[in-house]
Amino acid sequence: QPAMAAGNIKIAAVFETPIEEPWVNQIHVALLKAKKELGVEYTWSESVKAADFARVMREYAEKGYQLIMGDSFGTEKIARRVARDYPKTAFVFGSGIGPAEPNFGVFDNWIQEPTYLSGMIAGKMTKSNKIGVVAAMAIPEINRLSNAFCAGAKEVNKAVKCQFSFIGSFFDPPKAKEAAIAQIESGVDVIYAERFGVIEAAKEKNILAISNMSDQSSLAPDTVITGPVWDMWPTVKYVVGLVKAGVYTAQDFGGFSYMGKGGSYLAPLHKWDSKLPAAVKAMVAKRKQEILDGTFRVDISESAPQ
Amino acid sequence: MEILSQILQVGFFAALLRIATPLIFGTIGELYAERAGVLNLGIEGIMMFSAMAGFSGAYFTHSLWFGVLVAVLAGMLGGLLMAVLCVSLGLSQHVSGIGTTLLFSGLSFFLYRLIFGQPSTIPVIEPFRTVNIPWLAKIPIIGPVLFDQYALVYLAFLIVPVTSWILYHTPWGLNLRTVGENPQAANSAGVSVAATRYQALLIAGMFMGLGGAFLSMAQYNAFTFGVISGRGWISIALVVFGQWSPYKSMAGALLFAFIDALQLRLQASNMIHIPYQVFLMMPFVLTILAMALVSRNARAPAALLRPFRKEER
Amino acid sequence: MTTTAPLLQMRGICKYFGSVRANEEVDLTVTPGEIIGLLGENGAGKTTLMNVLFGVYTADAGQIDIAGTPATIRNAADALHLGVGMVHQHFHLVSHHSVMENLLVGQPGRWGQLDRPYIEQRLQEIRSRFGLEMNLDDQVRDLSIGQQQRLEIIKALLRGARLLILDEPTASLTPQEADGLFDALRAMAAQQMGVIFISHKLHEIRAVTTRVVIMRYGRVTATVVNDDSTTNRQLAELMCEHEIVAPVKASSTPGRELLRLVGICTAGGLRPALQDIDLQVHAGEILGVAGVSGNGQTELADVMSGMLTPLSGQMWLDGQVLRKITPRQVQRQGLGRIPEDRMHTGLITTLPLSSCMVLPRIHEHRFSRFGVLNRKAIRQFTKEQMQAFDVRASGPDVRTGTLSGGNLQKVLLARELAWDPTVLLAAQPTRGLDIAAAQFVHEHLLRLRTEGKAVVLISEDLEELFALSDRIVVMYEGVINGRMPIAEATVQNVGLLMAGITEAA
Amino acid sequence: MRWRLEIRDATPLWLNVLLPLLAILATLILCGGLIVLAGANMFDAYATMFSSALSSKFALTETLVKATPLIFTGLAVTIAFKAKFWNIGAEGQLLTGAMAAAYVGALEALPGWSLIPLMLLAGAAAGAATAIFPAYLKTRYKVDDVVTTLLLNFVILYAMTALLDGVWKDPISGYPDSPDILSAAEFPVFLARTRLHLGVLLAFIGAPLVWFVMKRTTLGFAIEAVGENAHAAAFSGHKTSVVILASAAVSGLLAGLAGVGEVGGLHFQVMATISPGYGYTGIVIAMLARLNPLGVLPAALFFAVIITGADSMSRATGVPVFLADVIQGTALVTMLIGLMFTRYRLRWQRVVHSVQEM
Ligand SMILES: Nc1ncnc2c1ncn2[C@@H]1O[C@H](COP(=O)(O)OP(=O)(O)OP(=O)(O)O)[C@@H](O)[C@H]1O
Ligand SMILES: Nc1ncnc2c1ncn2[C@@H]1O[C@H](COP(=O)(O)OP(=O)(O)OP(=O)(O)O)[C@@H](O)[C@H]1O
Ligand SMILES: [Mg+2]
Ligand SMILES: [Mg+2]
Repeated sequence: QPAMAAGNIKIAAVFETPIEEPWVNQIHVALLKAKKELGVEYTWSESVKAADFARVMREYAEKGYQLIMGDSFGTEKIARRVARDYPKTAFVFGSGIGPAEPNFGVFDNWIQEPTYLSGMIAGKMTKSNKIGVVAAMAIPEINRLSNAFCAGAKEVNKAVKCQFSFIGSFFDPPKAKEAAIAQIESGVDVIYAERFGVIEAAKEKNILAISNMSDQSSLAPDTVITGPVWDMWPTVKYVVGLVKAGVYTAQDFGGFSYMGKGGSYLAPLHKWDSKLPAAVKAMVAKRKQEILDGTFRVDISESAPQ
Repeated sequence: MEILSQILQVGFFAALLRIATPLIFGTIGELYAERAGVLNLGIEGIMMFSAMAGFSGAYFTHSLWFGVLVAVLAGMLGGLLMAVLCVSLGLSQHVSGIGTTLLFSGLSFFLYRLIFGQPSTIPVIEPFRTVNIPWLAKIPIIGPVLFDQYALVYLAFLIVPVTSWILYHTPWGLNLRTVGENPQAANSAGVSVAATRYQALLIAGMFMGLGGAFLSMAQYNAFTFGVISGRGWISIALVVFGQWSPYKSMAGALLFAFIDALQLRLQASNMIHIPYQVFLMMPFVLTILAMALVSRNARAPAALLRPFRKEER
Repeated sequence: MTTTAPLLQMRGICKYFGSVRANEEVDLTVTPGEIIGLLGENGAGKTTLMNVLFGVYTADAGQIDIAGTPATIRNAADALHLGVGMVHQHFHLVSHHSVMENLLVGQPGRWGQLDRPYIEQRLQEIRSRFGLEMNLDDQVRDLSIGQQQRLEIIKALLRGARLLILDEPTASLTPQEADGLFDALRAMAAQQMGVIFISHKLHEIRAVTTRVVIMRYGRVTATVVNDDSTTNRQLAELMCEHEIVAPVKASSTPGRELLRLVGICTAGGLRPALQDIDLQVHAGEILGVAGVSGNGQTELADVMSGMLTPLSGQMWLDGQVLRKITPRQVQRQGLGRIPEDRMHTGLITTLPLSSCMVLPRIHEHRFSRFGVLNRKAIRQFTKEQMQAFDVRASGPDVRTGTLSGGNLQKVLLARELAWDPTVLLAAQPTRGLDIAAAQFVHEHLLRLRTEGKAVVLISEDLEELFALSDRIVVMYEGVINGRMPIAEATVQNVGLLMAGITEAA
Repeated sequence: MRWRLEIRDATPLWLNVLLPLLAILATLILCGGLIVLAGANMFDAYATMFSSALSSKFALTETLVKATPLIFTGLAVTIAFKAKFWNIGAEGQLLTGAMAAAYVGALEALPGWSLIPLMLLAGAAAGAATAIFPAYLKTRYKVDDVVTTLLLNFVILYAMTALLDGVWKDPISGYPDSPDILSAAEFPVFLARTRLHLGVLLAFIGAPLVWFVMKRTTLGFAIEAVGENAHAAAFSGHKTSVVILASAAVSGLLAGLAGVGEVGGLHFQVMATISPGYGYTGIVIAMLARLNPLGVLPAALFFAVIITGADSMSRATGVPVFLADVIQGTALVTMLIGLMFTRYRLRWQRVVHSVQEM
């Protein structure tokens, strides 16, 4: 069991992508907040290639960082192996598999709830009954969101048809934009912008968009209605507390990303507060409450959307 | 049948032209370099660097065309480095190119971080709007395809005939081709091989810069890490595919764009359930196949890859 | 001193390549109407001097005056501007461009466009002044060597050259083509132009020049007025350190047949096609193959050495028919080969000498076992061959390309003769070699003949063919259109056959 | 033309040592400017860089581990380039090698002791096959090899992600990674608590071995002859297409081994991001080594130091990590220029003027 941290703890984050990557950015933002509000030391490495991932993690561990966090798209097992070698250090990584004793805790972007809610909005707002998702690639984290979005839409609008496109990389906005345009031209009129580039297409083609991960309304206030936001703050706050108290154990912190814990929510409507039909707003508010109350559960499907 | 209905859409052709545009810029740029005898493998890095520089220029001045100018200058800077390395110093073109790509892509990200820090929302600009050519754009079907595009798209399709004219009808173009075929011959005809190659690489850099600018300022409105995503490498392939001819290279770019635009639509239409990676690799596979078919008659500029040192034999 | 200002005055020219002193304090004067012959052994510095004059090289010291005024020549453009034109030892033409394009390179355009009418008009002038003609739309790669030569000269004249440099222009011309060239040169001289003419062929120097400048080891060692008072022998002695003795051809009677070609045909296309070639060569015999360059001799040599697969026909070596005609096969059957292009076909100039020496035989037990090289044996062998053939190079590890042309040819001879071939195919074996080196090659060919081997000698130098061959065949447009024993051969009848005129006609 | 490059008759030994050092110094100064621009202290930064790559057992072994795939791809490119087979595809060959190794390494049906040798074999064979294809297109159909090898990298990458995304997906994590190889297939490690694995050893044995093949065998002889002048080699009876195919095979084999090493020694699985461009860096390494297999070792080590060191340095000083790429690029450029002066010298050329004492 990791030892009690003396006073100020040191946190390091290792990210496989540049910090701009939407998921990574949410983790980063929360850690920055921890630095400011909890007074922890925080450093990070961005763009750490899979080939270097273990080395960088080890370096931090060797240097005595008490908590090492990070994403792990393809570095899941690498991270686990490193953690095994440094049992006194707390590791908390995004992961689809469970935690590993003694020190490897996991979290995940369980934001399918707000995604479902935004799907409901999309289902109501579409006129063509065709909605689309442009995503990076078909991995569980993304499938989960794509499926929840589509399920939300279908619940409120049986006639809705969903289209999915993958661009094959996490960063290629011009391609994402083209993929979105291709969908729009085939009739899609509300689109879920899993990646950068999609909102711009929606804006240009005058259709509606649902943002992802953070509040992106500022990119196109008239286009972006709302979208799921992932807030890592509850997770980070809790984990830091554990480490500080010296009571850290390997756990699944995924729950802290649920709406109930404030780990995810629907982005503010901004301009759309006045534009969204009251009926839709009411419907979403009702469903949101049911989720918070635990009377409604959003199904989780991680298979590739069809 | 359904595929046909996907293709026969105004939007499809418009997308085709848009996707082809950065490839045409890259390809024509590369063409100048290769016709002068220099393989510019620095293209990927140069396009990246100019995408970044152009975006930054536009971001701070709020002038898109100023941004384009910056991108062009940045591209020419890359061309200059290539020229110093493999023309003045006569170093291996493969390595000079890979070095240039390494250096310039590293520099793009590095400077981007220095300029913009690590913002939590990426900085964006108001990108180019399509230019609607009055009257012509109203023509059904071809109007919206051909006459409602970004200014840079028009430019891309303009430089193809212009390049062809320059190469085959102007003294400078002839000198350039001669330098690429037989530098000795050019030299003894009073043409400076080094100067011509410098000019070619600078022009190449200029077009690569336009390609980068198009990606970060028209097709997208920000500089992000995957903004080039191998489009430079593809341009190199397209030059060979097009047998070093401007029109054929453009045709190659259009074919590539055709496949890409088509795969995006096929994916979206959920018509066929094959892994999407198959669509993604289609352009590459077809390019290799097509090259296997045409290559027997293709002939690279004879002096390609050969440094020219005046007093050496 | 002449009263008119000399066209060219070079004074104290020095040019060094690292430690090689290619030109040392060279003076050279050309007055209008003069044709200067520049004579010297391989590596004497002739080409270097001309390259300095033409701006290809920058001299380390010295001064150049053109038409009486000091000139700064930094590059070819400067030289062209000053009225100096040069036809290089190796042509500087773009083979995949048209004649027109080759003429237009480096020319200013009109209205930003290529100026074709100007070229046409200038070509007209050149035709009427010097009798040189050219079809503008031909592709250079389709031209014969003679035509390419002409194109190079026209290129220089087109720029208004008043001083024309020709570096070994006749190395691969037929006598008729050479005569045509000389007429043009005389026409130029008559119009007060100056010509510098470099050649290793004394009879040409004698035929066309007014004055002969002799270079040795980078210096001008003598200047001789070319009139009846000088003899070839004198010139040769001025040029070389050792005496030149023409080899004697002993009498020999042909023995059994060693090489036989039957019905060889090749595909056409860019190269001339061979049609139905039949040949026999016997032990103790040298068969000469004559022909204007580009009439299939190169293809014949390529077929025999296995580089060009014939469409049909058979080849016998020493009584055995070859199943497949490949380089490996013909070597194995005892054919030695001196290729036409020693720099690009025979040797690999960037490799060490020792590698070139064993290139075809590396798999032999002597040089490698189980795929591992025996480097000691290779070097030892190379040293022995260098000694035997008097190859002048610092050692077996020297980069092959740094050897002079003559020495390169010796390396090839050494390599091919080391295996005691029964037949030697020698294509243009003395092209570009100076008298001494050519003599050396001739001696070896004749030695093979006396040893009872067979030699196929392909050459464009009729003098050489007449001196060495026992029989001559003439090639024209891919067919053998004449055969005769050497006793019946004359420059006249062979020349006619080379031009495609058969006796029957 | 005032300054001109003149070929040297011979290169003094001290130049061969001094010039690379000067090149490194120039790189550090040039990039130092960028470090200062990023608001860090240049000297601190460099101190961190070298100490974090060289100063501890951990750092040193990590640098060696990092050098390993670079040595393999560097050697791969060396052999191919010697034959003038412009193999830009070491990246793809590495990937197929890695895939083959990961596949074989996870086969439960095989006896444990046979796993590692079979992985090496399979990876080498896969790499070789991947390289032979474009070489065949080149020799048979004259298809430009730069382009085919380059494009094949993309094709292989997409094919690999398709596999990882589909049939080969790790059933446990659900990520597009392959399942782990069996523990019997994991490469032995030579030093406890480090990652100094079998592949590192193989790489360091590989370099002299390749040197031997290139310099002391008929295959190396033929490869060099064909590369320098294919026409002349053919004239002397060498089968040029066979030689090119052979060099491609050996080249691909080595690149494949790079992939095997990464799978067997480091990641124990394949993921789409397994290579951060080792195949491309291999080109740089090979050229820095001037296509000398022994030179590949110092070149790869130098790059490994820069990659690991610059990476740590940027983390320690807050300089953007992308500086590592910039340093690599700059180092390549300065090193090339430096090495050029081992063969050439710069000479001041007087333009011909009057000779006074005429
Ligand atoms: N570019 C060069 N680099 C190094 N050495 C050179 C170069 N050019 C010429 N040399 C050397 O200068 C000397 C003179 O060479 P040059 O070519 O002028 O002789 P040449 O008289 O033209 O001989 P040939 O009759 O064979 O044409 C030779 O020793 C040659 O090796
Ligand atoms: N690139 C070079 N670098 C250094 N020295 C050279 C080079 N080329 C030639 N040499 C030197 O030049 C000498 C003669 O070579 P060169 O090719 O000039 O002979 P050549 O007689 O002119 O032959 P050719 O008949 O081909 O004109 C060699 O012994 C060598 O020392
Ligand atoms: Mg010479
Ligand atoms: Mg000469």
